[in-house]
Amino acid sequence: MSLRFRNSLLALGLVAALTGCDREQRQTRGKPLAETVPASTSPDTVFPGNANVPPSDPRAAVYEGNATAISEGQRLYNWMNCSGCHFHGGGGMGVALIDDKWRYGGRIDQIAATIVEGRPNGMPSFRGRLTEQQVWQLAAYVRTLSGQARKDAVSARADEVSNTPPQTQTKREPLTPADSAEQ
Amino acid sequence: MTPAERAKQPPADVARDGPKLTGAKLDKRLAATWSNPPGFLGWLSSVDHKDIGRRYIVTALAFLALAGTLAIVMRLQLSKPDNDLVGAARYNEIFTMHGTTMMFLFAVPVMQGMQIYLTPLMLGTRANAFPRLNAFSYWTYLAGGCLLWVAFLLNIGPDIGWFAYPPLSGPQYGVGKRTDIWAQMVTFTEVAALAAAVSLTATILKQRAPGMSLGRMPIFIWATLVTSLMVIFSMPSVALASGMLLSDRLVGTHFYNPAEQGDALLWQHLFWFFGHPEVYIIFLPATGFVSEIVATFSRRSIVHYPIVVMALVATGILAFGLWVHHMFATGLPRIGYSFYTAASMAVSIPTGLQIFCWIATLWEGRPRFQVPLLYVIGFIFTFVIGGLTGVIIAAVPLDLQLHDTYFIVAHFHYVLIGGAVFPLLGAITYWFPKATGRLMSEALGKTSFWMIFLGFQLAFFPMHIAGINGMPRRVYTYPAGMGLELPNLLSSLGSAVVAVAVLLFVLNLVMSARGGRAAPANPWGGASLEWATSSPPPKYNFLHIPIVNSLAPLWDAGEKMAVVHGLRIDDRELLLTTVVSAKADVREPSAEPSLWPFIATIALTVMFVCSIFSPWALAIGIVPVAIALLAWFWPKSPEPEREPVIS
Amino acid sequence: MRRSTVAIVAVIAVLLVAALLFWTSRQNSGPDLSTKQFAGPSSNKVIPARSASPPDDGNWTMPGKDYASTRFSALNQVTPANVGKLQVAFTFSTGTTEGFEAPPLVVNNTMYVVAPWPNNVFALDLTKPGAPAKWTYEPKPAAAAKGVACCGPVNRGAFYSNGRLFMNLLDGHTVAIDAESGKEIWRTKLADINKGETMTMAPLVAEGKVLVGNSGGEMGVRGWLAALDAGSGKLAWRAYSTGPDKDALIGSQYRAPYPSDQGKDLGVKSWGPEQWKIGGGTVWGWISYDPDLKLIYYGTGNPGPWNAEQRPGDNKWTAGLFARDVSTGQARWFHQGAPHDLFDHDDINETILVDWPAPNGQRIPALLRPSRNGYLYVQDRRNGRILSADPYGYINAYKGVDLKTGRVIPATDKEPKTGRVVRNICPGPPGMKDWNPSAFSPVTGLLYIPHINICMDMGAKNANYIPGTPFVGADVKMYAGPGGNRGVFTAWDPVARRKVFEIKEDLPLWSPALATAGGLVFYGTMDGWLKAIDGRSGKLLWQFKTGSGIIGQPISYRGPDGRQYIAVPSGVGGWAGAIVSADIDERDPTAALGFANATKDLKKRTTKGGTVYVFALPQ
Amino acid sequence: MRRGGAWLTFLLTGCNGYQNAMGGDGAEGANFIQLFSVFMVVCTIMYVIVAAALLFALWRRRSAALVVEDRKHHQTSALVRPALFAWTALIGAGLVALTIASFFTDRSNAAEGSKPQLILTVTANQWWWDVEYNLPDVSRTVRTANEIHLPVGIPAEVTLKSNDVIHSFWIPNLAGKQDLIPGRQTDAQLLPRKIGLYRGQCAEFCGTQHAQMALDVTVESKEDFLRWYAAQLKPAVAPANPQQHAGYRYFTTRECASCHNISGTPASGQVAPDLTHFASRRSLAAGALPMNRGNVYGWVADPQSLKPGSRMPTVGLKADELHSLVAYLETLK
Repeated sequence: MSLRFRNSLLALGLVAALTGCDREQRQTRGKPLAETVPASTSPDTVFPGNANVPPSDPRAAVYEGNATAISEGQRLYNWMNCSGCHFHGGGGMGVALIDDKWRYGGRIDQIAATIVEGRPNGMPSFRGRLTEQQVWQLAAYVRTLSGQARKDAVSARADEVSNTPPQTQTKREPLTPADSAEQ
Repeated sequence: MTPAERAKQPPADVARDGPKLTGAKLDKRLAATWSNPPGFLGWLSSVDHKDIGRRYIVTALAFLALAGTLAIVMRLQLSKPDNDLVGAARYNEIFTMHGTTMMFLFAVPVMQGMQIYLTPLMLGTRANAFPRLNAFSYWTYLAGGCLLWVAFLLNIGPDIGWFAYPPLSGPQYGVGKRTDIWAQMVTFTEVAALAAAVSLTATILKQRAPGMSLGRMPIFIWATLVTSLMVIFSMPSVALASGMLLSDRLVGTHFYNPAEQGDALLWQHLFWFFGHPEVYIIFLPATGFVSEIVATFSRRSIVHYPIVVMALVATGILAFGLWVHHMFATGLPRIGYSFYTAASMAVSIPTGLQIFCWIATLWEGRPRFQVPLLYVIGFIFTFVIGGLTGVIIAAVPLDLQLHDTYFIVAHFHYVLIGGAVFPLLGAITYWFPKATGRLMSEALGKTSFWMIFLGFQLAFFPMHIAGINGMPRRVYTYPAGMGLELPNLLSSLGSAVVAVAVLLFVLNLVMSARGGRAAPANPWGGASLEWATSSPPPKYNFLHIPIVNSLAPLWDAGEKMAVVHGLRIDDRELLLTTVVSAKADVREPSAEPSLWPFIATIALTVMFVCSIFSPWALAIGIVPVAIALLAWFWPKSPEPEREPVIS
Repeated sequence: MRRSTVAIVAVIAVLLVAALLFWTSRQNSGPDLSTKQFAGPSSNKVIPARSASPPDDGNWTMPGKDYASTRFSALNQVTPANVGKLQVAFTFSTGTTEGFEAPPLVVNNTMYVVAPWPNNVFALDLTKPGAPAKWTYEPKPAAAAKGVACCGPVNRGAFYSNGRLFMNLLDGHTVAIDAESGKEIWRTKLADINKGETMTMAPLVAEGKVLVGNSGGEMGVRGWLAALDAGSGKLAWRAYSTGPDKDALIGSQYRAPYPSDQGKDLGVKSWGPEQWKIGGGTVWGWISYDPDLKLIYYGTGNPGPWNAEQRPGDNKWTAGLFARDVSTGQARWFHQGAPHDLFDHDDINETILVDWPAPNGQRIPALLRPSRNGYLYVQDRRNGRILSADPYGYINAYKGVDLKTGRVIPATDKEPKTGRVVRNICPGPPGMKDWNPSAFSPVTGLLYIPHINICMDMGAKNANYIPGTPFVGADVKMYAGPGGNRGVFTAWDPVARRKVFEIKEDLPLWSPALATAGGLVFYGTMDGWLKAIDGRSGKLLWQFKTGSGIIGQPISYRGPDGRQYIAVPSGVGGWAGAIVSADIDERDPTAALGFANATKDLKKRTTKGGTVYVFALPQ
Repeated sequence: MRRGGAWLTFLLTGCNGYQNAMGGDGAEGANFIQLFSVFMVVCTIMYVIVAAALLFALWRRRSAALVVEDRKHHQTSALVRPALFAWTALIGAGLVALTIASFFTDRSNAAEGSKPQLILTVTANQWWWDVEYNLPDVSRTVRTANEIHLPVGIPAEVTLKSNDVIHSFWIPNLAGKQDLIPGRQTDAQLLPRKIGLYRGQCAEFCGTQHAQMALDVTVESKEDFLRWYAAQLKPAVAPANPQQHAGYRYFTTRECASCHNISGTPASGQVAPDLTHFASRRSLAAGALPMNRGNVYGWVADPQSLKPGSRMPTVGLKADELHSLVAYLETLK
């Protein structure tokens, strides 16, 4: 085993270790970020003028693909009656969340913004009804419904009547409109 | 004529041992045949039961040290009320790791390690059956243990308790991959334990020295046979359960989902159908140690050998009828509980008989207080308390109060430390000279014994009271003012004493292994066959296969033991005997060292670990496993070169 | 010109002349057909309540056709013999693609089309070719209301009375529009979408009162029926479906036929503390009116949440049928179809007022009530007593109706439990029949019930209450019941208490039925076929594939040219069609309250639409 | 035997705690003490016999030399066989006696619950207890959380359910434990014999905050119980001053109402403890903290530092919101 090979193995192990820690990091109080300011990412992807694209929210990285956040989001999805309109992602009163259509953007910060602000065709605003952390947790969970989150951080099913194919097996739907994947 | 020769005239053109080929000349030839290939790869490919047994024991002791460290952390956390040394989540991981490591990675493997090391020596054979399977067993166990601990160190260790009840361990509440790692670790250890058990069972039934009929088998071998059979019958249950749990978690099946007509209690039934026998899988080998040590240090055979054997067998059978007493609080039908109460109480009869026989043996013999016997005495004093509290919690009305409290914690530590670890420490001291050729320090040994014994009582007796005072298990903290401060403080102090004592024991091990007094072949004057060969035993165990005529061959036959001639020396060959009366039956080649078991384990590990993340890993990962197995089982090249017979 | 062509033209000409003569003779034969012509008083046939079903004037002024809710047109030009020749006269697109449930109304040569959200109304001038719009009314209801409409932003129609159109807007307003000009006369806000209330039902106007109720039984709202003054839009009275007697307008006139509906403040006492405040019982279905007794009959919706373990008790006055005095709103009687409803078996279905032939030759004022729980109740409409209750489809959730207590007997093994799934409950939450009403034809004496054959797996779970969000607490998966067909069209003989024929439809039947004096019955299917069948045999005589699935009421009217027209709205949606209209992903079987599982194939069989098709025989 | 039991109790516990299996303040708890005492006596006797025999055996022929007694190592003295029989008979008799004692105690425990006069439903959640008193008149149902009140001497039956994972319902002073299993319904019988304040705790590991999932139990006279019940039936009191009113407004329109219920207000959340009479309870956060102003402040302001992992989020209240919210919560007697 050459030294370089061993070093790269070590590095790989270290990366694995870090991702492991990161993925299942438990945050009970949320990061001391500016949590009092509601997420307000614009769903727009056209920025006229000098194309001053706003920077992406730093909180996104904290919640995206985090197993604990997703699990809490899964609970809140039922508790906050998201499942009453969107069901297990198929939709009903609300739009489907397991498909590849995102009217207001499918990034975690866009979803968080949708939850906080509400949307004109019936999505109620949960501003003041949920804490910032809960909103992000919900958004992290909603991402899993269309297979956007890491498979090793999601839960295959909840202890309820069987519904969608397990999220551990959900294929990742492309984010459309395609530009919402960028930024 | 020896029985072997009577059984079958050997072909005359192969090199064999015999009266004329003996001593150093034979030793050289046999050593060449039975030794490992050189180098690191040779080390990896070893199929020698002594290597594997030693690796098992050392690894298991390492896990004991790790899990013991966690125990100290827990005791520190609980030493005072409302402590905040470790948080709730971390504490849950710690006690899960402690229980899981102790049960799956220490207790069962260390017993199997002792069995793997000792069985062929006590039977008078050169290797165990299926030596490559044995090697595979160890590597698989090691892989499972590493998986669990690497995960813990990466902060993705399990946090669901060692019995992992769903739905807490299910896909919804068992967050992330923590539970999957736990469940897959169970699969690893199940595979390892089953492989070892199969090998041990076959060794015992077919490879005993000629003349060692079932009625002349050392008690420890009986205990090994019973526990191996128990492993074979109980482990599939938990492998099935954990497989179903993994499938619930990975592909969303509904085995444990009550909302889809699954049942959370299904897990408990399956788990305890394994879990309760597992306690005896740990405990029965320990009684085997005790019987051997008692006989040697009383300098007489065990009193009422048949009764001890029957007790072992009876315990092994009864152990499968008790599992519901772990589930008295689940609201199953009350009348059914009475059956399990009766069965749980009945299991104390065979144990009581064993204790009687040990005391009677001491009574009838001339006990000599050396460290192994001290551990046996400590064992009886401690274990009987655990057994009696076991009778208490077998009663439904009492169990409903005491279940899942610190009373239970006290009970099973009395049973498992008092009943299994004390004999194990005695057994390590007892067989240490055989394995290393050096004696352990008696003074250090006695000091550590007394510290462990007294420290243990201090650590665990107050837990009974904590439990009655209303302290549930698995709590990371408790409020002040409930009468829990003193018991917990005492327990924490006691655990510190035990920790120091265990360090002393390990120090003794290390120092003695380096510079202990050299040990003769039979330092304690034991009667069983392992003391007939040198200390440490040669690679091939015995120069000639001994012939056994009594229960205590070394005492009865002394120096003049009859031996078998005629086994090949240029190739690994064993003498198989008949199952009941151990008449020489056939010669059987024994497998050469091979890297393939190790490679098969690597392939299996890749498959198992990947299957935590994707079900496809099972379909794809099975291919390398199959290739490794094919290579492993590939028939040997034709007969090696013939050479003239020396006879 | 070849000889054969000449012959064909001649035959057609002769036929046309004959038809014209026949038609003019009908035109001149005095007053139109009334029910009297179909059955005399001494017959043992069931006939529509006379005062509630006046002679047909060729208009269609209210969704139920008449106060008796017969959905029967006495026009008889189209007959089994000639229905095969029906062809499209004109079509009209509303420009919306939500579920199109509202029947067009035809009054005095104007057709009024009410679209689903945004609830635009179009007045079409039938006297001109192609029926151009006279006016368009745009009420502009709040878009947010769509988010609290459980089963699509539908509207079940307007009501024409006295030169005005009355209708509800999804966002909780009732409006009156001038039928001539399309000007809004008044607009009254009754419901609050922030509490989850919407309004989808068609009003009923009687005695100068506009009767409207709220929707939102899945949102934890408190149901009510309100009466507005038709002239001013002022609230005259409001009768809640839960709560104390004074809220429910239960007073001295109240005489319940069965003991379990008798008692003080049952709307409070049959609930856990405060649960009645969010207990459902919305009024979103159909109202019938008896001008003789001056009573209205309407059903209340399901109690909330669906998870029945969260609301112990009988949950009065949900899932039952009220008879009320139209002018004061005072309750006369109440009968609960599903006490402590377990399966969302609202009782909002139509009631058809009939005169029932009693054995002694007398006629009992009765009502036919094809209930959601699968039983067809025949009740004395004076006091609510049940004359008979028969299942009109496969039921295993109930064991029958106890005629002594009036209560349906639940099957204990089908009772949903929190955290467990109960399989194969029939009928499912939409019941044996949902809102889409049946038609009663005095010609055949049969009741034509378009209904469904859907069972379900149900897993109850704890529902959380957040105002304006769903309050359901159940995971449901629906699927076809025994036989595999999801829809059934049943012709029921109410006197013989038996099925005369049934037509198995593959897709759930979500369109109301229309019966005509020609002996025909019309209904639509969710894949877009408008079907005409022989009212006696059920034989399919004619069908036409419209642009989208049909879930709306077909009507029949007489055009300005004197011909009989058939009009049907085509536009899939509603609960059953949400999978198409709301773009539901069929991979989630629980989507749309579990209906998605039962209509997985619908996306392949139809698309969204919003068109009125009008048919007539060739001129 | 009773006196022996009491003595053992004292020996083991020293004092009579409010969460103690030796409390014996309920019928089943008293049965436990009795049966436990029987078992302790029998077990102590057995232990003394074993220990004495072992010590004597060791002392009798101790030796330091390492000599196998030639040809004698298989022989056994004549005394051993009868002793074996006697020992087996003793164990057998002891076990039969204990089994029978256990069986009859179990019967007696079962018989106590046969005629309950009070029916409660306790639903376990991570990590709190939802308590509901079920009367035939459903409109008089009382819902509370993390506390139960029981009238002394009146048998109560507790229906046990779980909303998430397996928990165990254990009030040691009154009775043994019973698991709460999702998808199943179990029950426990309580017959309190002594007026007093007790504590119950979850006894099956149920996740992060298993340790802080307790239940305050008040056993009181029938009159006190009825008084308490009547008070619980009332909706919450209306806010009296502007500060309380501000708290009320915050509670009913913001995050709190998404989960919590306060009867008589628009807050009707169903997934967290019912707070209608919050301030009348002895503790908060499922027994994690005693009820006092400081703890209410701490809990409302930052629950995650007091009970990490709890489902109660740290909302990030501003100071005036916190003051008014606590002021309002304190009125909920």
